[in-house]
Amino acid sequence: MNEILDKIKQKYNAEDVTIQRERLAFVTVSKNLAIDAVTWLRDYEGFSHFVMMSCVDWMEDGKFQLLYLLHNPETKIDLGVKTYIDRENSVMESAHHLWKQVWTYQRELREAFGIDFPGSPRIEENFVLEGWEDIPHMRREFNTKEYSENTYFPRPGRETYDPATYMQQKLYPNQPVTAKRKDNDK
Amino acid sequence: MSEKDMNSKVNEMLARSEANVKNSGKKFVRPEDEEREVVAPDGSIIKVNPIYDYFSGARPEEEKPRNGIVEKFLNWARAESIWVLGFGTGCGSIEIPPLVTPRFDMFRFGVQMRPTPRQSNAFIISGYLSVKTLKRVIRTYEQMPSPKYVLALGSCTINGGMYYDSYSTINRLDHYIPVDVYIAGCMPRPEALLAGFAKLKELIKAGKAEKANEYARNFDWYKANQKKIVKDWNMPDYNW
Amino acid sequence: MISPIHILTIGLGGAFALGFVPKKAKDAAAVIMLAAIALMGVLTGSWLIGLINGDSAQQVFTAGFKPPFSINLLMGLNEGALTTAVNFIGLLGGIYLYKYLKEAGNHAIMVFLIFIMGLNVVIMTRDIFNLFVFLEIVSIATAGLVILTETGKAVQAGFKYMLATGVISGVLLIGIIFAYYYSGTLNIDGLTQAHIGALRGGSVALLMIMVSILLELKTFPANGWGLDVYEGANAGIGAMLSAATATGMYYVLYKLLVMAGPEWNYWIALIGAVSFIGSNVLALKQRSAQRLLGYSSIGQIGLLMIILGFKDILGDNTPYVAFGILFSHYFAKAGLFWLAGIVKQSDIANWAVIRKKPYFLFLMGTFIFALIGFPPFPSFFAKWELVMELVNTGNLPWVVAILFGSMMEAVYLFRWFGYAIKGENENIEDFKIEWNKILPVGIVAIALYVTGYFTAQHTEAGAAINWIPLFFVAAIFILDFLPVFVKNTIAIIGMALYFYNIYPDLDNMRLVFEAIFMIGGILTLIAGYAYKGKRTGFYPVALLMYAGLTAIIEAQTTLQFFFGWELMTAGSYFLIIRGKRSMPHGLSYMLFSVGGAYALLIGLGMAFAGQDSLGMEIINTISYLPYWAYGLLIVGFLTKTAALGLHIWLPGAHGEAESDVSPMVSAILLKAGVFGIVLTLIGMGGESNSYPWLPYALGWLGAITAFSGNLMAVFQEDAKRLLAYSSIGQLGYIVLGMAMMTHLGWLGGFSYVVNHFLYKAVLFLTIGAVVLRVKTHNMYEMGGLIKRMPLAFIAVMIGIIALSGVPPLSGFAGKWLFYNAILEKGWYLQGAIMFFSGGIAFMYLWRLIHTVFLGQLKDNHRNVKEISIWFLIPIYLLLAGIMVYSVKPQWVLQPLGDMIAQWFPDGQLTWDGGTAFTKYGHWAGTAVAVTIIVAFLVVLALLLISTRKAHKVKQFDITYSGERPERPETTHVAYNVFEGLYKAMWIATIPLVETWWNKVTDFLHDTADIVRRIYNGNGQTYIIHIVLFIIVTYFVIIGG
Amino acid sequence: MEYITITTGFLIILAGLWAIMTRKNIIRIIIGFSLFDTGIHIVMVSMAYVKGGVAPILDKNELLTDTANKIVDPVPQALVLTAIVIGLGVTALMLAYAMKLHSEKKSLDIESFKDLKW
Amino acid sequence: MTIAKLGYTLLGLFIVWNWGFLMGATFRKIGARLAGRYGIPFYQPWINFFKNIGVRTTITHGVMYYLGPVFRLTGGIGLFFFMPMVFTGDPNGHWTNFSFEGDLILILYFQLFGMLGMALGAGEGGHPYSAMGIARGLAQHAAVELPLTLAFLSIAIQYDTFSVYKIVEAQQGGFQNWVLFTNPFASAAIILAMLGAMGHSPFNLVKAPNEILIGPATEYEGTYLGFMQSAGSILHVMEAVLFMNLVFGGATSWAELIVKTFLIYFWSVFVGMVFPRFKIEQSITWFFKVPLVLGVLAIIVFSF
Repeated sequence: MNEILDKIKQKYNAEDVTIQRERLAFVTVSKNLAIDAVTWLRDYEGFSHFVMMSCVDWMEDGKFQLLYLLHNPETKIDLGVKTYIDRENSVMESAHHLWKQVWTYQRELREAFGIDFPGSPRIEENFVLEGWEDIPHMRREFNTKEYSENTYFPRPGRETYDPATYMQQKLYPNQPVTAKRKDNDK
Repeated sequence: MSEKDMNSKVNEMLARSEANVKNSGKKFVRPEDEEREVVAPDGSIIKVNPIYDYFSGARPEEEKPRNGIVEKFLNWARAESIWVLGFGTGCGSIEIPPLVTPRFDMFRFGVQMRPTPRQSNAFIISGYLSVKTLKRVIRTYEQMPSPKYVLALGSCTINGGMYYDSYSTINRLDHYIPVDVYIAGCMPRPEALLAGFAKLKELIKAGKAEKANEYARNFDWYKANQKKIVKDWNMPDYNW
Repeated sequence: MISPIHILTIGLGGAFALGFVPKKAKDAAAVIMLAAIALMGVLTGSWLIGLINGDSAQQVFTAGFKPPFSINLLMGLNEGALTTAVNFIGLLGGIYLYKYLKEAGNHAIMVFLIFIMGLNVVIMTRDIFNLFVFLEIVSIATAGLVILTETGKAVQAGFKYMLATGVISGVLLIGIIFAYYYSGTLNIDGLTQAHIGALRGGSVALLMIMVSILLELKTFPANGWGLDVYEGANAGIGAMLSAATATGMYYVLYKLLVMAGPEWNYWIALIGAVSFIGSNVLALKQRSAQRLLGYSSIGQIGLLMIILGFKDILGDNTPYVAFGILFSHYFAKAGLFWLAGIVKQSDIANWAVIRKKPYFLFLMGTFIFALIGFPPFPSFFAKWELVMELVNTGNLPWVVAILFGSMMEAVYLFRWFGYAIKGENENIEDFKIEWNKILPVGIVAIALYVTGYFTAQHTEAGAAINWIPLFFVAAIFILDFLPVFVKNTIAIIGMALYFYNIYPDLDNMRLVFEAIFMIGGILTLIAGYAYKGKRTGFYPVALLMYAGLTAIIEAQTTLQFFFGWELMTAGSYFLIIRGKRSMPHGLSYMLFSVGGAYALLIGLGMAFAGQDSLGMEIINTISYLPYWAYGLLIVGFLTKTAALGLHIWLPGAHGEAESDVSPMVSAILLKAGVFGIVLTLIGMGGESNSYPWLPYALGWLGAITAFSGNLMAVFQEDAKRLLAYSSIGQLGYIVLGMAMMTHLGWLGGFSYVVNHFLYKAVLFLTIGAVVLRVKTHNMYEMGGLIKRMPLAFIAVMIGIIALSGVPPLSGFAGKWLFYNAILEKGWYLQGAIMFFSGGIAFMYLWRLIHTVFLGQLKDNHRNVKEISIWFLIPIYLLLAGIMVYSVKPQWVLQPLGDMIAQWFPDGQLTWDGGTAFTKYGHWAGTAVAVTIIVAFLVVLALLLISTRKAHKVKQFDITYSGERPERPETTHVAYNVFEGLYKAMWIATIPLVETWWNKVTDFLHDTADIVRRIYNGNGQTYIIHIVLFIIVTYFVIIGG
Repeated sequence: MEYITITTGFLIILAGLWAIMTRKNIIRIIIGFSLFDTGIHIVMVSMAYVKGGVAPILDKNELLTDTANKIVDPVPQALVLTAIVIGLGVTALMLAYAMKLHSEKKSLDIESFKDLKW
Repeated sequence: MTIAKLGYTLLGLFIVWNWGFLMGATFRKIGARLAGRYGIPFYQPWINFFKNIGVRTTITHGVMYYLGPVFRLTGGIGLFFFMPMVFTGDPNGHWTNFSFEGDLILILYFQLFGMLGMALGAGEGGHPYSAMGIARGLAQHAAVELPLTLAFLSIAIQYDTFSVYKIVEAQQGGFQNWVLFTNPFASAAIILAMLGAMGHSPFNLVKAPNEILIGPATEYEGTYLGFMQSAGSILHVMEAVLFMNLVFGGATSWAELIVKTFLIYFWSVFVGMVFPRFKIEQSITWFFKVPLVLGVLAIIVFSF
């Protein structure tokens, strides 16, 4: 475990090494080296299985964080290679040539976050949404409620309650509210 | 970062993203929906518009009921012979299969399942409906012969339910196709469904289940609603 | 009369005169040579005419001495004819080689003249030593010509030739001297009188003489040197060698065989047969045109040797037979060699270039058909006579050997011809035409037709042949430059008039077939109006086929029958091979046809055995091995009906043929085979025949054919192939019906004959017309065409209902009759197989109509038009026929029944009004039709009343699980539709028959490829061959 | 005596044939052919020999009676002349061929002239 | 043919139509009871029929599509016309219908009429499932036909006739005269092959409802469907009547006919309820095994 982390640190200047569990670790490499690192892990270090690829929107920092999660079937180690890309010019080198299933992940990311992966096959195609015209819906600036209200004829008179407080009020109307509303939406 | 800053930043980003989307060039069209050219055997070029060429697409017309007793008899027959096409996308559809079990046994009410919309006169729509599935619902609904009845099964179908604020699920089915019977609940039990059938029978026998004609009458309104949310409209305006 | 000795004078004089011609005056030299040859020709020609008119033969002695002290020449009828022929071909060859010799110089011209002169003398001489001298002159002249005019490979070949002929002539010389020693004479007549073969030691002398002459004839296998020369030398010289030298040598053999005595006949025939079969088999692997011709030449000489060997049996007919074959060979081979010189393509695959000048193709076809022995060429009549005589005298193995060799020859010649007709010719350099080269070729081609005509007139049966259709074909051929419209009209009028003229002369049975041939022909020709342009070559061959068909019907004699049969084969071959990808199928069609024709030929020969006349009635009374005879006849006819085992040509041939040709060859042509089978079965004596196993086997064959044909049809993706396989199946029904040899069976069979003609013509015409519109045969590329071609759809629908036997259409008549016949005859299992085939037939019929007309219309077919009106006219006329037959079956079945009653009086249908009764059941065709139509209309009316206005929708307005279909291609169920059936029945679709035939051909080709390696190109090896040949012959003939 | 010549003749024929069939050099083959020819000529002449006969020149009177037994047979002698002439012609032509073949392939080995085969 | 005969025939047709519906309902009822359900009311098929007739919108893909159900129903009605129904001893009796127009062979081949028209009509609908269903149906039909043909031939040999009426006549006078007992091989072949002809499970892949959406009829709706139901009910009865006439001694009265056809029908229903569905190649090979062997035996027994 440490061995591979050392190697990747040395080779790709990996920072921010997190050992999550005994067999799960994350490293962050720079955008330019990310695909190189993944390729190297696949070809030389036995991380032949591509588990998944995902994205986190760090809106405040103006970054997208991409994660390539790899698995080594020999040593049973999972290694997540993270990288940050610019949020405004969200283009990332495509990894479709490494695993075919990357195609699909990249299509998903393109649809959900608007990250472009030039050269990735069928990247243009719809993933789950058909004919989506608004900004990518997983970007955090996208307001789903507002969109829904504007688009889908909301039923008038709908009220929304926090289940915890609502149920407490309903069941124990005489007691002070103890349940804290979790304010999720900003 | 203060809330104000945050908001201004968000607005700024929003504007940029929208601009990005608009500037990013042409919208994606599925290859099979693109106009194409084929070469005829005699060498001439034929232009194919896959969205309209293959379909009749004529507007539906109102189908006048027959006169008096005949229509009554027919309505009775329709009520006693409800052929159901099920459409399930979420948890709702799992409530339909119990109806054929000995416990609920819908057959004794003259209700039975049919595999094709052409041969069904009742359409059970269950579960939340995303834009994507709504397209299929519309197409299937339009393909059913008149008179046809729609049973909306479950809260999600009727008003969006817990997905009321989702970017992809519709809120109110009856803005897109007419609904005869609403079976509320999350999820309604099979008994509720049976009750729904009973209600439908009542309506049919009373001659009030003429929603197919309503659809034809308000066709433009329905279509406008449908087209508002279905952006990649790849079927004709009316699916015969 | 000028003495024939002056041939020598002219030849030598001319040669001397050439010496004085200045070297630069090459034209003058060449003209002198031609003049000299022409003069010799005139001389011998005048002798020939004189001799034909009854002058007596003249023997010339030089210097007033008697043999052996003088050279003596004989000018008899044979000599006159042959020398004339040699001079004629020499003249033509001279013309052909005109520029070539001119460039080579005066010496070459001189040598050529001497060559021709030498051959003249070789033919005429009666002195054996003189013979040797002139043989040497001829071979030196040949070698001289080669060395004077050629370079490279040809010179090598020339040297080998010199070596070989040197050794051979040495052997000859030894033989001659021994012969002289033992007999004291050099004169052939003297030697004959001395019975040289019987003298002590004389037999060896004779052997050496005979063997060396055989070797000079390039007998297989000691003939490598000859082949090399044929391949290497200029085509003009090859032509001379093949035509002139071989003719001369052959006559030498003829002369010497008299001297050798009758005991040599057998050996000559045997060596001839070995040579014939051997070289034809070895030729199978040849790719080089000239070498191929060389092999063929040797083969032909082998055949001629067989004829010589049987001269005692053939008796007075020998010259007729020999000259027939010889002249065909002589003209055709010269013509082909010359063509090879013009085309200048060594690889036969490159001969496709000849198509750039279509008339050359005609010439090539003429020569090839003449070589194989097709009418109207002399070889046809000669081969007929030969086979008749040989079979008549019980020499069946020889006939088989001859026909096997001929078959092999047909294989490679037609393969070659196939390349010429259908090969890829895009990238091959075109060839130039020079007048002096094309002129001789044209002349020999015409000569072939003329000699053919006169050969036919020579015999009584041949003279009775009706040539009018052929002249009509020739006229159409001449008019081929006219546009389709004119030619089509002429053809239709011609056929109609002809039919009108002859139909009163025919009995009912023949009338049925003639009506199918002629009316069917006219109807399918109407479809020809749909074609634009000239359609070069279509009308002559189509009419040739019809000429053959009508000749079969009209035939009074077996010769006429066979004549018509072969004409039909040739015509249909050309028709079939017109299709786009039909080359391999055309070849296999031709080979099966030729094989079948040979079976027929033997059968007819056996029929003739012990009979006085050649009348058609002789097949009713075959006494010589009748089982075999009838069997062979049936096999011969089955090749045309494509019975299982002999069917592999049909699917491709019919499937790839042109749109209006497919119905001709399917609906019409196949009936010729049925006609033959009908004739044979009648000949066997009908119901009470004494050959029970033949019809029994035939019945099983028919049933299995029906089954496998239909099953294969189910799995076809190509619409026309599907129909073609269906034809195989349908013909299987007919064969089964006929084989039952009962009234009902025959009635069923005949009802199928009529029906199959009607519906298969409809189906093939319609599908063909559709193919013309959509430009593909693959059903999965069509679909939904009902929207574009409703009339075609109706035609196909009625066609398939009729075919499947669903009441009320006409097909049911056949089924019903068959059931009754089966029950009566007791062939239950065959019947069950047949009816199962019917169920299978239903599948492919549905597939046909569904995948073509129903389902999804393809994008690129959106604008296709309804099929051509010219196709619709015949189609709807035929449909009218089907409808009449369906509604009033008694109008067809009653006359047919009356006709069949003359052979099978028992078990007829009894008619009560419109109801037919058999022992077992009843069927009221009209009433059934009326009932069904009324019920249909009532139900339709009910539907119309109870339905509101039906909304017309388009092709993708289908329920698709909420989805929309994306493309018609992916929505049309058409490819591999019967997958389930295939999984269950794949075992029955293994192409065993095709595999078997492939194995046979592979075996022959591999054998050929291995054996031909004895010709390793080394001159010394060839000498060894020669020496071994001599030794083996010695041990076989003398020692054995 | 007569057997010696005829035997010699046949031996020469065989020698010639042997040369034709086994020697690889074309010139030798031609020489073999010449031998073969010569052998035949000798055989021919010897066949005509009549024991004790003289040349068939009828210059003496005694030869005029019973001529056939006193002179050797003149016919083969005439024949042999022709044969020699022809043999000469053939040999000459063969040599011409040899020249031409050599000029083309610069070789006289018969094995190298196998361009045409099968 | 008198008007009376036509009248009787049409009456018979009406009876058969109703009996077919009732049998259909019974089949459903049996299925329901087997599953422990109450099941449909017995009159459900009639309601369904009227409901279908009352459907307001109708589509048509073309003329052939429109004619498909007409062919189908004509096929059923024609089959009825050519089949002698009730044996009364008079070959031209009222219930022999129009069987004077043709014999067993006519009946056999006329079965294809409706099939063919239906196939063509459904084909024009352009639905891939229709084509698949038809392809399966044809393949299976061919396989069923082989043992059936053999058995029919065997019966024809036995009685030396193709006339259905005569075959029925020959079986009169007690059940021991039935073909079932006089020709057991043919009967066995027919009884097994009959399952395929009836088209119930395990041989109903042709119209597998959930896989290929009831196959050929997938595009048909409303009136068409009503007509096709009618045709189906008539054809079911007629198939049963055919086997009854050939194997089970025919019927001397309508009551006997109803009982016998019901039992015959019940046999196929019973098997259908018990056995799961075959794939098409399985069903073909099945028919090529036992029923075919029995059919061949039936032929062999009678050809010596």
